[in-house]
Formats: sequence, C-alpha cells, structure tokens
Amino acid sequence: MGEAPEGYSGAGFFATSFEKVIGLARANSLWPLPFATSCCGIEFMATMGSTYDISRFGSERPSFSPRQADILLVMGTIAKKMGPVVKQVYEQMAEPKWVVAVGACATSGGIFDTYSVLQGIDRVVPVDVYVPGCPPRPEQILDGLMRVQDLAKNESLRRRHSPEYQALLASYNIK
Amino acid sequence: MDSVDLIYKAIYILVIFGITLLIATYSTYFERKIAAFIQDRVGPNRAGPMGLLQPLADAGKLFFKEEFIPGKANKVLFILGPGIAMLVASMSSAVIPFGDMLIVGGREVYLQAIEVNIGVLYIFGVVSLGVYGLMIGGWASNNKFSLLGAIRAASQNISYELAMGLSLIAVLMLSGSLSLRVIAEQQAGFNWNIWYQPLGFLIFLVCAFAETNRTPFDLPESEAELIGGYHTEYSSMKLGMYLFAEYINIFVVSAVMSTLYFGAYNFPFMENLRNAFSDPVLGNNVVTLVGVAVMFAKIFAFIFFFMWVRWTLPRFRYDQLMKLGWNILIPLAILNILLTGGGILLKDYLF
Amino acid sequence: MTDSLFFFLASLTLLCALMVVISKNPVYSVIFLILTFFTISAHYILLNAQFLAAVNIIVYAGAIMVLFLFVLMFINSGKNAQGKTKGVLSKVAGAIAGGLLFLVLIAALKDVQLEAVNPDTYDSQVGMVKNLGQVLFTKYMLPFQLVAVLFLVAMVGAVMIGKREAGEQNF
Amino acid sequence: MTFSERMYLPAIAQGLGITLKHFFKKKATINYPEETRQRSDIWRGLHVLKRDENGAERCTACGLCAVACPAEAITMTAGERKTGEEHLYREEKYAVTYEVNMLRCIFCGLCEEACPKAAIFLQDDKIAPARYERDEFIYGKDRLVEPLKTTETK
Amino acid sequence: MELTNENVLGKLIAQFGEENIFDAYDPDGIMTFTTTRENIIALIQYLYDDKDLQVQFLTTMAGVHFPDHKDKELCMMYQLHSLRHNYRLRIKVFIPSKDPVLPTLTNIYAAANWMEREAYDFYGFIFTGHPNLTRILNIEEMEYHPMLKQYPLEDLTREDKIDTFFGR
Amino acid sequence: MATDKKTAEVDQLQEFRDNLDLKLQDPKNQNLTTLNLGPTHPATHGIFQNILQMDGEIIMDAVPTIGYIHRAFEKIAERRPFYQITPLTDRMNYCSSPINNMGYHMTVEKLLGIDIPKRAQYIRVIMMELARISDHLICNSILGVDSGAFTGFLYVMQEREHIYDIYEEVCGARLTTNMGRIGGMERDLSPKALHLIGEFLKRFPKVWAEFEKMLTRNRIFIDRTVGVGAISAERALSYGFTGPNLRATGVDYDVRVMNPYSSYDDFEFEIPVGAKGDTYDRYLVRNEEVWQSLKIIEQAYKNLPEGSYHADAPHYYLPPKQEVYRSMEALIYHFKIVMGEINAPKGEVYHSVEGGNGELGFYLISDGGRTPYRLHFRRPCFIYYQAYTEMIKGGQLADAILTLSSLNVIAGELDA
Repeated sequence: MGEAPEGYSGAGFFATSFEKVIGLARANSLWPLPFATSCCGIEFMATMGSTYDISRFGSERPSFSPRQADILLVMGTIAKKMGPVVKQVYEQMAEPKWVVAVGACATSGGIFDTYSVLQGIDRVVPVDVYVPGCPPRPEQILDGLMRVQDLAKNESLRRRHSPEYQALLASYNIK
Repeated sequence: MDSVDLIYKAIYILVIFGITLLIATYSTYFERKIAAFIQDRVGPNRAGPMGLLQPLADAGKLFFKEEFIPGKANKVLFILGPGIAMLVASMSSAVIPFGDMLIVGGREVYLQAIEVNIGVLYIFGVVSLGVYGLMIGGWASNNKFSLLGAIRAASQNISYELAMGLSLIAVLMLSGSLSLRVIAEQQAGFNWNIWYQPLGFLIFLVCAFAETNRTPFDLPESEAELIGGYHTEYSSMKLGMYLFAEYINIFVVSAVMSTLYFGAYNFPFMENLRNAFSDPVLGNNVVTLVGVAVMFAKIFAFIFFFMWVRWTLPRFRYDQLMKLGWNILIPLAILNILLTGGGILLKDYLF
Repeated sequence: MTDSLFFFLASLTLLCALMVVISKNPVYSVIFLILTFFTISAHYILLNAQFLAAVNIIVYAGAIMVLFLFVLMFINSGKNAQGKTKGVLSKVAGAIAGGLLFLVLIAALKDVQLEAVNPDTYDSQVGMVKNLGQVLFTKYMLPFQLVAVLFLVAMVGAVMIGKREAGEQNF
Repeated sequence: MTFSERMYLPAIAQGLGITLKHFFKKKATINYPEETRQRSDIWRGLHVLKRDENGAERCTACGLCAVACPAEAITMTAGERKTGEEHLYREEKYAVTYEVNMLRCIFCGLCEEACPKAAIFLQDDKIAPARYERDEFIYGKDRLVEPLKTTETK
Repeated sequence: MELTNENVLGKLIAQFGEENIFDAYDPDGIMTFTTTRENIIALIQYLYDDKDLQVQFLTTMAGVHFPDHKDKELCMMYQLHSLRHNYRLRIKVFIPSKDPVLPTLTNIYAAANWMEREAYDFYGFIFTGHPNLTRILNIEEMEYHPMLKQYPLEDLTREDKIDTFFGR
Repeated sequence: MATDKKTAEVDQLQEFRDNLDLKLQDPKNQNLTTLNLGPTHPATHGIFQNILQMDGEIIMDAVPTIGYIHRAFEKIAERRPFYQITPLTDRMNYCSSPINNMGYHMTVEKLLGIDIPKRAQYIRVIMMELARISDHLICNSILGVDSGAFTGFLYVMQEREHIYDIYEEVCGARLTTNMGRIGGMERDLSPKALHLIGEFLKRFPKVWAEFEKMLTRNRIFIDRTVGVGAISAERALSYGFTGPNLRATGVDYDVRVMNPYSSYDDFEFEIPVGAKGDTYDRYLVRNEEVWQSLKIIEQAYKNLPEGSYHADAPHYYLPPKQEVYRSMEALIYHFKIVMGEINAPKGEVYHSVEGGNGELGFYLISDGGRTPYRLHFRRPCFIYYQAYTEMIKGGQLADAILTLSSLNVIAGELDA
C-alpha cells in the first residue's frame, strides 16, 4: 500500500472542504455574548453603533442567553466575586465557543492590581483572543473579532472532541 | 381530480413551501439590512456580495452548533416545541391564493395549493395552534424566564385571536364566503376591501403584530426583560426553527392581510391589461403572472412594514397589552361589525 | 378507503383519549387531549362537517386547551402530583364506577339501530357553513338564542367571580 | 396626554417618519478594516521608543516612566554605555531591556509625560493589535524601539 | 439665625455640653468636630429635628483607620448637609479598634444602611441595631477587612511585575 | 428649597408598597416565584444582581447583591501618588469620566490651595458639560433600548462619537480620558478641538430634538414610564438622592448652583425639576438637562477667556517639556513631581461636583505624605441602587428594568 499523496491523507478532500465551508459559516455568524461589566462595555456599545457597526461581520445579534452565543466577549473588570459567574456562563455555552478578553482588566487586571480583582480571566476560563487597551478602541474590538473569525475558519470540526481540547478544559476544571 | 392535477398540486405545494422557506430565510437578511439602514449603518456585508450569504452562514452555523438539552428539561417536549412551531407555521400558507388561474395547455391551473371553502377558518385555526410551540418549548426548558415567556405568549395570543376573529367577521359579512379564493376574486381590480374596512384592517394589523410576537408586542421574547423568553434555553437548530417559524408567520400573515384587505393578486386596470391582448389565453396568463408579482409585492411591503415598525417603537408592558387587546381592540372590532352590518343593510335598503 | 380511514382515526382517538387518562404528567395529558381533538376534527371532516371541524380546532384546541396548559404551567403540579399514590379504596371505587358506566353505555347502545341513509335524498352539503347557518337561524332559532343568552350569563358570571378573586382594587 | 396622543397613531406615524428618513440617509459606517477612522494627532496608541536625529536611542533608563505608570506595566534594566556605542545610545546610561506589558497598560500617557528625554511616546497611528497568546503582549525593545531611518526614505 | 460655624457650634455645645462636642475646627470651610459614640445618634437626630438647622441630608459616611492613634484607631466620619440652608458639617467619632461598635443611623437616614454595611466590610465597624449587617462589596468568605492599613493592596498572585522600579 | 410637590399618585404607590409587606405575610401569597435577575442579565448594564420574589409578574420583594466589580478604588488611592489617581477616577463613572477627573483635581487643588486661571476653568466646564451630555444621552437612549426602541439609541450614539472626537482632540483618548492635571488642564484646547466643539453645538440640537420626538410623546413610551418606579421627595432625600434622580422628585438641588465651583456662577442655566419622581420624570429631567448643558457649553465656548490653561504652581504642575530639556530647575521639579516626592500639606478636604449622576463627592485626608491618607468617594450610584429595591416593589418585571435604566446606575461607580 503506497502513501497517499499530500493533502489527501487523513480527512478526505470533501471532508476538509466541507469543514472549510462550515468554518466560513461560523466565522460569519459569530453571535457575541457581551459580558460587559464596565468601561469596555461602553466601548462595545460604540462598536455596535452606527459608526463601527459590528453587524458587518454578522455579529449584531447579541445573545444574552449563553446557549445561543458563539463568543464570550468579556469586557471590563472581573472581580473575584464575579469569577465563578464567568465560569458558569462559559460552561453554559454550547460548543463551539470562543472567549475574547477585551481590555486591560479582563486580560490581566490592568491597573486594578488589588485584593478584589481577578488578575486576568484566563485564570477561570480558557481565553482565545486577548485585546489590549483600556478601553480598546472599537477598531481593536473588531480586530479581536476578526482574530476569532480566523480561528473559526481554520478550526477542524473535530477539534472540540480532541484530547487536547478536553485536557484544556480539564485544566480549568470545566465539566 | 386526475393524476395530472395531483402532480401539479404536488409540484405547486413544493414550490410554495420552497418559496416560504426562502422568504423566511432571507427575511432574516432583510431584517438585518433594514435595521441597519434605518439606523444609519450598512448591515452585514462581509459574507458574500453585500452580505447575501449571511442567512446561509447563520443556518450553517446553527446546524453545526452543539445540540444542547438542559439537564432539568423535559426532553421530549423540549424537542417537540420547536417542531410544532415550525410545522404549524409552514402549514398555514397552503390555502393562500398567490395568483389567479393560469391556462396551461388548455388546462385551468389555479395558483393555490388547496382550495378549502373554509380557508379563513383554516388559517385561523392553524395560527391559533402556533402558540403551542412556544408554550411547550418554554415550559419544557424548565427555566423561569422561559416559563414567563411561555405564559406571556399564551395569554397574548389568546387575547388577540379574539379581536382578530372579530375583525375578520366584518370582512366575511362583506364577502359572504369563508373561502379565500372567493374573497380574492371579489376584490377584482381596485375594489379592495381596505376601502370598506379601514378600521377592521387596523385591528387586524395590530393583532397580526401580536400574533407574530413582533415589536411592539414582542413580550414573550423581549430581550431586555426575559433575555430570550421561551427560547432562552435553546441552542443550535432548535433555536433556528423558532426564529424561522417567526419569519414564516410574518410571511403568512402578510399574505393573509394582502388577500383579505388589499385585493390579493388584483391590481388596478387589470381588465384593461387583459383586453389589450387579442389572445384571451395569453391575456389571462399575463394578467395572472402580473397578479402573482403584485401579490408578492404586497407581501414584501407588509414584511418591510413589520420590520420598519420593529425598529421604531418601544414595546408594551404585559398589562397594557392586555388592556389594549380587551378594552380597546375587541370593543372596536364589535363596533366595526355593527357598522358593517348597518352599512350592508343600508345599502340593501337604498339600492 | 373511507372505512379504513375511519377505523384508523377511531383507534387513534381512543388511544389518545386513553393516554389522557393514563399519563402521569398533566402536561402530557393536555397534549394528548389536544391530539384527541384533532382526530375528532378529522372525524368531522369525514362527515363533511368542515365548519364544525375548524371551529372545534379553533375553540377547543386553539383556545381552551391553551388556557388549560397555561394554568398547568402556572401551578406546575407535575412534579408534586407524581409522588402521591392514591389509596386502595379510591382505586376500587374508581374501577367499580368505571365498570358501571361501561355497562350503561353498552346497554344503551345495544339496541340502537342506525337509520340507513337514503343515497337518493342525501344532501352532501348538509354540514356546510351555509346550511348550518340556515338551520340554526330558522329551525333552531329559539334554542340557539337561548344558548347564546346562557353563554352570556355564564361569561358575565365567570368575569364577576374572577374579578372578586383577584383584585381588591376594583370591587 | 392630549387626545391625539391617546390615539397612539400620530406619535407612531411620527416615529415611523423619522426612521424612514434615516433609511435613506447617508450611512455613518466606516468600513474598518478597509477604511480607518481619522484619529487625532495626540491619540494615545502603541508605545514607541524614539531615536534622536542621529539614530541613537534617547532612553537613558532613568525609570521615571516605570514610576509614573499606575498599572506598573513597565520594567527595564539599565546598562552603562561602552565606548563605540555612541551612535546607538545618546546618553551614558541606556536601557538594556525595556518591556511594556501591553495587557497591563492602560494607555493613560503618564509615561510619556514623565519622560524627561522625550524617549517614550504613545503614537497616534498604531494601535495595539489583538493576539492569541498572553506572552505576545510583553513588548520588548525589539518591538518598541523605532526602526532606524534609512537615509533616502523616511 | 444665620448659620455660621460659630453659631452652630455654640448651639450644639449648649445642647450637648463641652465634653461631648470637642476638637472643632474648620479645615476646608466645613465645620468639623468630634463627638462620642454615645451621643452621635442623639446629635444627628437633634440636627435633623431642629427648626433652625434642618440638617436633613446625609451626604456620606466614611471610615478611616489611624493605626498610630492609641485607642482611637478607627474613626467614623459623618458628613451632613442642610439643603435648606446649604450648610454642611462633619462629625467624627473615634473608637478603639478592639471595640469597633457604633449605634446605627439607619433609623434616621435610609441611606445609612449600605454606607454602614460598606464601613463594616472595609473596616469592621459593628453597627448595633443595623437590620442586615453583612459584607456588601467583598465576597462573604473574606476573612479580613481590607481597608485596614495593615493589609496589602495587591493581589498577591500577580506574577508579571518586578517591584524594583516602582518605589512603593 | 424643596418644592414640596406631591401628587396623589406617588402617595398611592407608596401606600401600595407599604401594604406589600402585609400581603407577603398573608399565607395565600406564600406561593411566590423566585426570579434571579442578574448578574449577567442584559438589562443590568454593568453588573449587579437582584433576587426577585414574584407573584406572577408583580414583584413582591427584591434582594440586591452588589460588589461584582468591586475594584478597591479607595485602597488603591492610598497607595498611589496624587497624580496617579487621575486614571483611576476615569474608571469610576466611565460614562462621564471628565467630571470625575475634574472633581478629583479640584479636591486636590483645594487641599493644595491652588487657584486655577479662568481659561482652565472654562475649559473644564466645557468638558464637564460634554461629559454630562454623553452621560445623559446614554442613560436616556438606554431607556429606549430597554423598552424595545433600539433605533434612537443608535442615533444618539453617533453624536456621542462626536463628543469622543472632541475628547480625543483634547486629551488623546475616547472614554477613559485622563484629562486634566492637578493645577489645570494637560494641554490647551487646540484650534481643531474648538472647531469640533463649534460643530457639535450646531449639529447636536437637531439630533437631540429628533430623539425626543421619537420617544417623548409616544403613548406606548408614556404608558411604560409614567408612574413607574416613582419615589417621593422625602424618601429620596432620606436615601440621599442627588442629581437628576432627586430633581425628578421635585427638589431643585444642584451642586453647580448651591456650591458653585469652576466658575459655574458665570453661566446662566436653569435647573429642571420633575414632580412625581417616576421614570418618565427622570427621563424628562435628563432631557432638559442636556439642553441646559448645551446652553452652558455655548456660553463657555463664546466667552472662552484668554490666558493660561494651567495654574502657576511649579511644585505640583509639571513644567513644559521644552523647559525640562533645558533648565535644571524644571528638571528637578519634573523629577520630584513624577517620583511623587512632593508632599502635600496636612489637612482634610471635602469637595463635590455635580456628576453625571448627582453629587459626586471626594473626601480627602492628607497626612502630609506623597499619597492621600484616605480618599473616600461619595458615589451617587451607590445611593440610588440602595433605593432600587423599594422603587420596584409592587411593579412588574418590565417596570423594574425601566426603573433600573432610568436610575442610570453605573456599576463602576456603584462598586468602586
């Protein structure tokens, strides 16, 4: 038995192009769950506003129900009191799901290096994209969204069942 | 009914079903575009040219999203809910006459899936069942927000069905028939019911908004209060079916309104157009086809209106909604019946 | 064709009706009851009484059962009721009562003779809206109006009772 | 409420009129990323460590920026300039490493204000991009220092 | 009566006595004086009821911690405002940190409820008679009162900084 | 002072609420549903939680929980030099950060005894009033969003972008402005900024009038808001309400008039008051305040005096960069200020400004060190949210949501 030519091994050609199509569909229909706690949430409003218009990316339907959301946009300070809530919301989301940490507070705690603030949400949930800034400009939030789109486009349909992914979730004690 | 007719009916039903689905799918696109345009934005424009593939992207995503049934939910009913919503919604377009009669190869072909002599009642009955989808789904989710949404949906639909039925009766008094085809035929040319029933139409319009759960009557799913209402716990395609059912309902209600009040496929000067052709068959077919186009134009106008209103008005509160339904619309509808009856008697007396 | 359809529908009706009684969860009962109404409506259509069929669905399935479901959802008694088991006495009493009813029904139906329809004089339009209306407003005018008044009275009474229950503000 | 307001319809019609007017209005949207919005010249964007006219780094590792930073996002180590490195560093002391943690940074501009040598600037034409990994946000000197201007172009 | 600092102070001293109204001074135009915890509620009630003063608005309450003051470690500052006369005044009560008990103000001002809970959360003041004295901002499981000077500000799990430069 | 306007409706509502407790004890009403509103409910803009006891759609009781974004501002302020607290204040009420900035600066200036030149004061007034507009327009348009009318929100958000443009031209940031310094402004108004303000003054009234047209006289909106979440003036004062929410109850207390700061006494403006203290009144008061703010900006813009944009206080205000490069003295001051080695005098100060939401107070104790010994913020949102429970009792779920948005509770300020 000879070796399969490159690109034809593993998942078949149709499977991969099918994955691509689904990836494209997902990328263009990312419904955000705006977990807006503070300042960055206000900038997210600006992102939803007419001038920046997040709907161009197909993401203008904010799903406040975690079941229906595709990306968790954590915007603003997450206090230690809030940490478990973030985790719970993440657990309630249906796969595939991505997490974007927007702004200094959500990514690292920012200037709030205090006893009550969680120093970055990646301590409770796995984060896919970090957006710096305090608060980031709407451009930067859109930038983060496009990074997620890139992820979605290139993600294998089977990634969510892979042992690596399970291990990642396990390391956060999720499910 | 011979076999050719059966085949034709089957094809026609398929076509209507396809068109319904297509329109429902693209309604989401138009909703987003219209919302965007009203709000000085451009709306989806990155999925395909002008964002035209946006509904497909949504559908594709929803299909491949994780099926999720909450642990405490009632599994059977949880799945049944969106199914009922979808089934009921797509059943109702069966009796709507989308066009008059085509003459193909000497055979008269009516552009209507099923002619029932109680078409109006059929639609009314089917629409009244639509609420089960929401109720069962909301209840089965075992979530308080969903339950509240379900309860709101139930009481709202029942209340507004009454006013809707009463406003319909006035139309039926005018037409003397329950068949949608007959009602459509009576409005030939520019003899539309809206000229005789402006008040009835207004009531029907308001009730149509309420029955389809659109702003300002979108209490069952009002985002700011109930998060998603009855579909809070739904993900993936089950959610898709709910959203789909909503848009199909809009389409059907628009079609019904066009049929009942705006002359269905009739348009002014259709007789002149018919007579302009020397060949009566050709004339008839051209008029019918133009009629179909006119019908869809009316439907689209209504769909646009639905969206336009949605992005303009605030929503009611639960008790205000009930008050509007019971204290204002129903008395008005009864008044309308009396006025119509009086008018008919007066007309008989005078002429 | 019509016969087999009838038997199919009849058995379906009976099955659904049985399920209404058997189901433990009241919400299931209501749903089966709705299904029963549907099959009964189908019977009406078989009998060429389309108006009745439509009204049956609109009024019973579309409105009354919605209210039933509504109430059930509110009290959400499904879970509480499941735990309770009824005493032996009530079971026996139920069985006896049911059996007696069955007996009475059989006794009543035993001697009934169906009048054959004369195909020559049978009017297939008898169940249609127009005829129905005509009959109601001519032959059965008085009973019809009486029933209407009765309904009105019942409705007013229901509203009064409902109001007195709920709000101290109005009365 | 006046009678016409009680009737719902006039106000609704007025509202519908306004929204319809906007339907045909010119759209305010800026198609980011194809177009970018004009930012002001003093916009506080991504940091840059400036060089002087001769291409030498201005920073002398005095540490004022680190002190001034409310988020404690700047760290550096100072080093002595050796002979032969005058074209690289303007003063005798220079920053051997200079790191800004872009996740911590709140872009308040206090470092720029604190710098006595006009070395660190928040530039208006660049914004910190979103990235996938946390480590990528520690901006070292390789990414902070202004690239050397070649003689012919800017 | 014109409300000047002297007038009001005189009035209060006449009512409550020299030993209960002391350390009066005027750091920023707002009259500040100290009283004891036994008198604080009666004093505020008096200010509220008095026809001339009508000090009927509680602007804010703030705890302060002075670890160096022996037996007067904790201070509670009440700032009141007479909206009708636009006159502000500030009352302080010093209590030892071993016995951080104060009477509650919730019976006079509804606003005091959360302010007192905040003071409890931050400093550990115990307000007797408070309807629901629990932590308000921090998690219930927290074991210390974070605003006391001896506790660190920082989240001690932070890894990404080197302290040498910050001079703190 | 207080106008003592009362209406029978408010009294009735209050009575109804008082009776609620009796109803709760009634064994018939024990069958209540618990509904958890928040902390991630879409209508809690920002994060707080309410556990509601519902009888059908009527709210019988509510238990609020806050602290979900407690960030320990007061503790941080004890560990940072005075000038580094400016960025902190930005993040408190992020809808109107310049007011927070300026309020803090004025407090410190009061402590240090610095007098600010007229021009700087006027610039501050312009910025503060712009911030007030941006705060009120978010609040009122969010009220529309929560009642289902999304579009008006996006119309006024476009205008807020223009306010942000002005901020950007003045300080280089959009939201967390870090605008102004102790002793004045960071920089003078550039010609472009002046131009933008002029443009804004011309364009904004039309937009705002249109927004009002969409909602104010729409019966659905009126029905949704009139009589909803009402609070009487007495209760409001007892809760310590200030700002628009107090004025909606009919008390015309405004710090800008009662204790004028930053030459507010130079400008002519009115204080709008409501009567019933319900959601609709709060909406109207905010609407009118936007017009008044526009009037103030216009006056300040027309009469902008010449002069310096900062005080002559070399110990506290950073010398200009050019000086630092040249003069040794400036360099030393520069180092001292940045290192935080300039000690403030001992003392304690309270200063309050009329924030977007009400009296925003700063109580500062300095022990003569480089950092404040204690900095306490009087945060109006903290006070409003306390009354929220009382205001929603007896109303419906939908009312609770509108009441929340009309109170304009901002989580950053609430939790500090």
